[in-house]
Amino acid sequence: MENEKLKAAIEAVLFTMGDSVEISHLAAALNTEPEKIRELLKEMKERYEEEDRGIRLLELESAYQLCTKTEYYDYLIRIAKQPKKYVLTEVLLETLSIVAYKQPVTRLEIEKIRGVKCDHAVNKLIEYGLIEEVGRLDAPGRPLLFGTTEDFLRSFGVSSTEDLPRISPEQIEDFKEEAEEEIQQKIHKK
Amino acid sequence: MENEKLKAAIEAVLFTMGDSVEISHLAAALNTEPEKIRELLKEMKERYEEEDRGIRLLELESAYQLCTKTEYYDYLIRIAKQPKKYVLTEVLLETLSIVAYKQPVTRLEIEKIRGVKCDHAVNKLIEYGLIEEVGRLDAPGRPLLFGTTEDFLRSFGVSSTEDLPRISPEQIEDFKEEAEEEIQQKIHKK
Amino acid sequence: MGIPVKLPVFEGPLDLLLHLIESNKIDIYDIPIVMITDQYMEYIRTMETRDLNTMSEFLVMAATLLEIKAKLLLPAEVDEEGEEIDPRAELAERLLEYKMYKYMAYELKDRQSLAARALYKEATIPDEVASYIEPVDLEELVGDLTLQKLNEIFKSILRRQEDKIDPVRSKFGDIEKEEVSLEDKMSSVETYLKGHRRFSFRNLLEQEAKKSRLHVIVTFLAVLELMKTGRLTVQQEETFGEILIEAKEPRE
Repeated sequence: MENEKLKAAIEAVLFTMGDSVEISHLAAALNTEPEKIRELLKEMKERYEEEDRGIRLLELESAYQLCTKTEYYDYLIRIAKQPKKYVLTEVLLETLSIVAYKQPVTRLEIEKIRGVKCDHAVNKLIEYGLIEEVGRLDAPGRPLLFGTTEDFLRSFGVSSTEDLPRISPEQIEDFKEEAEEEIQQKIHKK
Repeated sequence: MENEKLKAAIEAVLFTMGDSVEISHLAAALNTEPEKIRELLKEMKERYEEEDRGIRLLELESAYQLCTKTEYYDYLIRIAKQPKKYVLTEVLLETLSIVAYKQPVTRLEIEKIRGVKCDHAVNKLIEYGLIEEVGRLDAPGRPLLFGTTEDFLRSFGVSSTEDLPRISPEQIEDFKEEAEEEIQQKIHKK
Repeated sequence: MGIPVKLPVFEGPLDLLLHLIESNKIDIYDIPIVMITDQYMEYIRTMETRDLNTMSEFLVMAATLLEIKAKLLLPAEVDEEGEEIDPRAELAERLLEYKMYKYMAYELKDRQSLAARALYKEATIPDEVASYIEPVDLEELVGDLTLQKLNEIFKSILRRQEDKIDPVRSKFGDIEKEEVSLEDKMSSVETYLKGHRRFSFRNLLEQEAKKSRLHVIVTFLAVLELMKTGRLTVQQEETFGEILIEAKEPRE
């Protein structure tokens, strides 16, 4: 096979494999001397360095691999990573409000108040940097305690959690008295 | 960004993703007009056709994908894994050709042409990812409409359904003489 | 290359018809209906399929052929332009259309075997790209959310929780789920049944009432369950009268 064709065949193999391929394997598949293959690869390597190429040939001991040029990673990120739309869903908002008003609070307490599992919501809020681990409760299993972050305060324009609007006595009045007791009981039992 | 860099970025993205990438995605990631991207891809396509290249650019409707040139298959297969193959029976091929040429098409239309039930064939083709539901016909019962997928284009080496082979005059020669006249009539009536 | 002649297994009535037409070397537009109908009928008589669906498809075509045969014996109908309508025309059109798709199917097959010689590449996302995490823009995230709103949300949760609390049930205190299981109760009632055969429902509950209210409830449920499975029957002579539980003989 002539050199041009051999180079094309090498490119085809390296492309399909994605991973590194031993020169000896290439030589066997193409029925060509390894020395010849190595020489062609050197030539190809130079071609790939040209400006309009987004891939390059990586030399690894006795193997070669095609890979993406690092300078184009930024564009890859835009394509490979779906631009995430961060939104505070209702579930997240509810969880956040509980953490804000009951902090420091455990996962279990949040779950008791919301009546549903909250692992996902808590993790998401941590990912967003709105809440964080603030310690562990001195109770069996030593559960994690969560509180709001400084970033949380900053984005809400308050300087401390003390500044969070409290529930006023009048508002509490609106709650059925007997139910309130129940709630208090439930929350403080922990 | 200058053209050379844009081309390199496109190559980097197509290489990394392996799969087909929509022109619109490329345009968004590269902050460039889709028309410009399309133009660059056309230029790149030509470059890939050069003798020493083992890969080529495949156009699939509004997307592009890199793949190896078919002439290197025999070498490739000595190193690379054989991609999974499905066998298309005659029934499946007939059904597929009806969907390909008549799309969007309902089950009933396919059955009318073939004179037999086609549920099984249609389901199998959907399972193979060669056809898909593309909508519903605005008719009583709102029957489903089927069309071919991008995977169909890839598997049959066509860029768009427009590119599907038509019956050429030479091919018609091969038809039995007595049928010839009628077929001509049929095609030109279209 | 033409359409290869297959083994005498046909995909459908059109396939069979096309085969007969081709093997007889006749013009699709001038089908000798009598001859073709005879051959067609001959074939379906020898068909081995017991599948009614497949068979019916072939029979529909047989009926069409016989209808055409009959029409050919009658004086020809004419269309709006006064031209004679060939009763075979519609069938010929169908056959040609089918033939065209069949031919295209072979074309596609050739294309496919060529296209299968191109190989693709799996995605190879560099670690740096894969591990990239988009920074969260808190300002955008928080948007027009205010503390006041957060406060409203918190209160609504508390209110909702209050709605959930059933005033009756809440008086029981916590119901310990593990304490009394229905399965256990069912087997203890069944054991009791073996020893007593017939007993008062009230007595049974009175014993349970010594334990707890929950025991009474679960025992009641167990009795219902055993009634459903046919292990016992319940009788009551008059309204508010004594309820008697009686064991039923096992089914065998």
